[in-house]
Amino acid sequence: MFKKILIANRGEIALRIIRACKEMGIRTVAVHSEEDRESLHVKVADESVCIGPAQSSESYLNIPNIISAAEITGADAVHPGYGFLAENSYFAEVLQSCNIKFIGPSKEAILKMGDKVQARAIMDKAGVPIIPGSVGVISTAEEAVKLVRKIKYPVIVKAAGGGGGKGMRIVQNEEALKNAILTAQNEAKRAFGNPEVYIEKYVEEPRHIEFQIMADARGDVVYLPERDCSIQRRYQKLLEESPSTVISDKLRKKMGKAACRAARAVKYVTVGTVEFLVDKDGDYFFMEMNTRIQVEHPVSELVTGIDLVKEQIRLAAGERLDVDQDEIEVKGHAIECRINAEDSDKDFIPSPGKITKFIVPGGPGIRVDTHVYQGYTIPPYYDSMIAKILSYGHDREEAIIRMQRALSEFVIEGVKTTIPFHQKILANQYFKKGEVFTNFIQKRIIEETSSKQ
Amino acid sequence: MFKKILIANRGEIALRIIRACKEMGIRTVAVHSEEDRESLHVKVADESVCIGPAQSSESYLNIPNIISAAEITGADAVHPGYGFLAENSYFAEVLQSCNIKFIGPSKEAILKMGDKVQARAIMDKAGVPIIPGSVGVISTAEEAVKLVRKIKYPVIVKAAGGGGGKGMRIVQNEEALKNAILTAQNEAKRAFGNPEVYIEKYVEEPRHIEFQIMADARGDVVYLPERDCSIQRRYQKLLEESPSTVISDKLRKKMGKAACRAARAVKYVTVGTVEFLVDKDGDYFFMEMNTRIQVEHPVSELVTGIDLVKEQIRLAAGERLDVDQDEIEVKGHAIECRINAEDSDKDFIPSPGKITKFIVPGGPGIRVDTHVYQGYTIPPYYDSMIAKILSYGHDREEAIIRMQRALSEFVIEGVKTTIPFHQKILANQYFKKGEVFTNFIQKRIIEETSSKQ
Amino acid sequence: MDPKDIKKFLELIEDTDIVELNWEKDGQHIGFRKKEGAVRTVVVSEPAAAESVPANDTNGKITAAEGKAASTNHTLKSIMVGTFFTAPTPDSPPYIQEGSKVKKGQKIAVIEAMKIMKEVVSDMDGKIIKIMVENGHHVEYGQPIFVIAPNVES
Amino acid sequence: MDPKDIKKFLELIEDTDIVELNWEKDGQHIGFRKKEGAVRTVVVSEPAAAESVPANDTNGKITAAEGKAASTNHTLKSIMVGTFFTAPTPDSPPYIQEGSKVKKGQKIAVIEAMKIMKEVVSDMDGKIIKIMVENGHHVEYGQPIFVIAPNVES
Repeated sequence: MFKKILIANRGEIALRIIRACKEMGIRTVAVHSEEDRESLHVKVADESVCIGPAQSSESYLNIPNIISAAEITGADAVHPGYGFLAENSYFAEVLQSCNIKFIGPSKEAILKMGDKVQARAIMDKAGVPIIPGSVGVISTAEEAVKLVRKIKYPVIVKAAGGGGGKGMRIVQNEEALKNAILTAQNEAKRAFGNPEVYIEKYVEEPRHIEFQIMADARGDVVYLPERDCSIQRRYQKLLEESPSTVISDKLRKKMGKAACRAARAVKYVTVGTVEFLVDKDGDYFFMEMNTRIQVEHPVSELVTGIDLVKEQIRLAAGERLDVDQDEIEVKGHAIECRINAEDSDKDFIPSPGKITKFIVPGGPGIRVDTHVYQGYTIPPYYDSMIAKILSYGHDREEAIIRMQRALSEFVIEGVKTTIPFHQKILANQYFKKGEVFTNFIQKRIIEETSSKQ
Repeated sequence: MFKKILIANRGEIALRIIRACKEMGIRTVAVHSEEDRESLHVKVADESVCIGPAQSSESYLNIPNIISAAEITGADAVHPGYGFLAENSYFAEVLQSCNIKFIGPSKEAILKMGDKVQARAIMDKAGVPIIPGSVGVISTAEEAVKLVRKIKYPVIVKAAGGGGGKGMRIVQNEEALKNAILTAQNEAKRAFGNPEVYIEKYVEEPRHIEFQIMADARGDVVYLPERDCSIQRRYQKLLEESPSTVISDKLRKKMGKAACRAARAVKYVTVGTVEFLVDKDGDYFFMEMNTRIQVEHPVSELVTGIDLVKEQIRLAAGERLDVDQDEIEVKGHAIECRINAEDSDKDFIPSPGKITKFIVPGGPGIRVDTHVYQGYTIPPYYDSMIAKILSYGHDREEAIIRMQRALSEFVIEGVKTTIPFHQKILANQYFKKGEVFTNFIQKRIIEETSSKQ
Repeated sequence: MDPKDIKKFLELIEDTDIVELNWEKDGQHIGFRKKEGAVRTVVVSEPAAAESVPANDTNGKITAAEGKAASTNHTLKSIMVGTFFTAPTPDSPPYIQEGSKVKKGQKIAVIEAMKIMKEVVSDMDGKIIKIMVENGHHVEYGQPIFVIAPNVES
Repeated sequence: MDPKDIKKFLELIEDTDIVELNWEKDGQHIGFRKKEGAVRTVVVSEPAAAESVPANDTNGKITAAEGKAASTNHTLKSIMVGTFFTAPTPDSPPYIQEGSKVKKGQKIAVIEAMKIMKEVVSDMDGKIIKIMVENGHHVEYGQPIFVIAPNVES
């Protein structure tokens, strides 16, 4: 097992990883920007190294300084968390050349899953359903027109190197297609340095269902019960839950096995997530694989009792899976609300600043993951997420009520947060019935609210 | 079900009860002393009524004001929490006469279990093992001498109306007995207004093992897996866990069934706890029954998934048990540390005052129940407990490590707390091995620490 | 009351769920009632030091006079929780009204708690300046119920 | 350094796990090293205003003089993370010593990171007043490594 892990991240995930390390008896090194000196991950780690100024590009993305920090502190592994360098294959490669273990899959697996066009082809070959569309990259409008005549409108044009909704265009008819290809290519080039785009059939009113997988170096792979992450705003997840209201035991098994095939196809090791779209008929399609721990991993921890970060570290250290597929079962229901320092009344503009009052909810069935505290100043340079509140209940209804109870207790003063917005979601009748699709926020919250005004 | 519950208590338990009510859709009324205006239970409740000045005798023990508060707010039930009026049969009686439901057992059950001598006799009759000793009250020294010649020294003289170690005297030989009887009678009279004492064989190096029971009005009773509360200082529990390291499945079943017999013998309804002493040979003896919810109830909640406060309210409202004995099983291990505002380096003197910094632990497997927050001033008038930290793990080792991790994260500035003392207990080798008896704190912590100095 | 002060108060209670506000300058009391909630009361028993300093303009003279009154007026607070009544039965006339002269020990109200009526008596000779609770409303412990101006011995 | 100040510092670090403390009055730096831990640095870059006010007793004069020096001395900070060396190889003589005169652009140290040696050059003409990191020790981003007194143009 590793003796000392450097955490190349900040915020709640850095704290989460430090917690896992402490419980495993592994020493920890926090790295931080000058701005983050007072951050909790710095205080809680055994050691800390300042790696640059506030801007991420000069600190949390500064590979030479992070690797130097690992070297001078004698860390034998680096945990990248999520975001920043978590899916950077070059970072994984440099660490490998320095004999420092990257806590994640191989650089090859990162590369293959990072290229969305290549990933589609690999999945198709592995028997994982993909959304009908182009086999590879689309270069010309003529090629596109020909293809879409077969798969029918609406279609979606996506960037091969993309993610997070950037470089995406929904196209309803042939007239718009040519222009969409050009715009998407330009946008993709600007955002990812790669102008390549591809085309997929646009799935209407889908659910975002993802499967957490764990894989060891021997090639054993297991899946955890699905997470439903359909509650999104502009492709950013806001609220996640497990299990989903629409996945039957049978479908869970089918999709879970497909997720395992996806992982095996790239010789995946450690933990990862295979994201699917599920349409109204219960058909599912591979969307992408996240080759890292995710923000929403705790919902799976609550319903399975598995500590995913500890498992991730164990698996990265070469240990074997210590759980069989048939030992993993869903028990109860869990929900996560991402609390962001944003003003949901003003188009979610970030609300950095000093937290003047902070009283976290507690009691039965509530878990809080946060790196902020009363007196902490949220810097304007990074992600606006300041806390994750998780509720657990015997069933979905209890989990919802507990979350409502917890949010009503949560006092945050000094900055605006998305707590009121989450309260709107939880009180929504469609949400309560489980009728959530990826357009839920737009259709059931934003449009309904504005139509009332 | 009740529409509105008045919580006749303060601190974390008031908050705990309000949380349960919120999740059940029941409105809540907080009562508070003038000192407690800024307390969290007041802020979180739907309504609040000031019932007196700081002193408990004039506020939290002021029955007329509490009942008036229930009347003017239209509460249909009163939850007494623990301490204060929780085991006051007169309070239960007055509420009954006002047609307000007391959330607890009948006044008769409270009375019977409150009189330790009577309780012993009832238990004996119900087939619950009691510690050898006097059948009733001991009035004269001669009577005592005669009895103890049969049961042998050492013995313990206890107050019939007592609890919490007051009015107790351990006696090693006949010379000391006479004096002990007189002293105990005087002390008992002063502390409880009742000079009656009785004698029990003194069990050496026992464990304090207790069984949580739940009972409905139909007479159905179930028990939950035991709690081991052997870690005590001057009869005050400090750390509790479930399950115990020494209770086998077989013994658990035997003792659990005895606890259910104890409850049935007084027609107990709602939740309660039967406390036993377990000696080195695994023999167990009834000690007393607590006819209320206890501080340490959350450890049982964590290992069984049962929300005891919700169940207590449901059962008080006349609903039936909705769980069978064979559905209740221990899963994993849970530990609770009571964090008190006391200076453990200075004989645990209370440390009231303003909390200038307060960062609670979080992450997987941690539950926090606290009514304090940064900026809150701990008043000198009440109990010194300011937080309960609970850890849950797959096994005892993980629960211990998680607790250590949580305590290392817990930042409380402005007042002294027992966190360092708990860290000593958790790091102790005897504790780690599970070798804990009720003299653990004295023998393994206090004496070992002082012998090193 | 200065219009500026009124404005300040209105600003203070905006965005809160306070539905009733009683403000008393002389005795320095602020009482407010929350929506659907229990009665909450903040008592500032000591008049601010600044107010007892005589000011030197026209407004100032009034302030000075008020300041003097403030230092002598007395607030009688409830020592129990219950329902406040100004008369012994619904049909009887009220014990006293604002402006009534009262003697120490004189019955001035009753509070009903647990079906029992407890009398409230004045704790000094003086004049009732203000009845701070409406007939039939609830009172909590420590809530100001009367403002009494004691008889000046001169 | 005033004995009182020393005492104050000792009190401050008592009950902490700080094992090494560097204090620099002129440049206003406080560097400390934690037990087994990374180097933690607090930089107070601006001298306190009070110190630039000339005092009127004997001690005061010294303080005033120091104050003047403080406002002109310059701190060179590390812009990378790595291991600090005062010489290019273990066998070579150090680039400079405390007291050495340096020119802008002159090599004064190297920092090793990822097996690569990066040179540290002076950013001004002047004199090395203080080398703040020991040879072979680690530096983090922003850590002060040299105090340089610039040449006074007069």
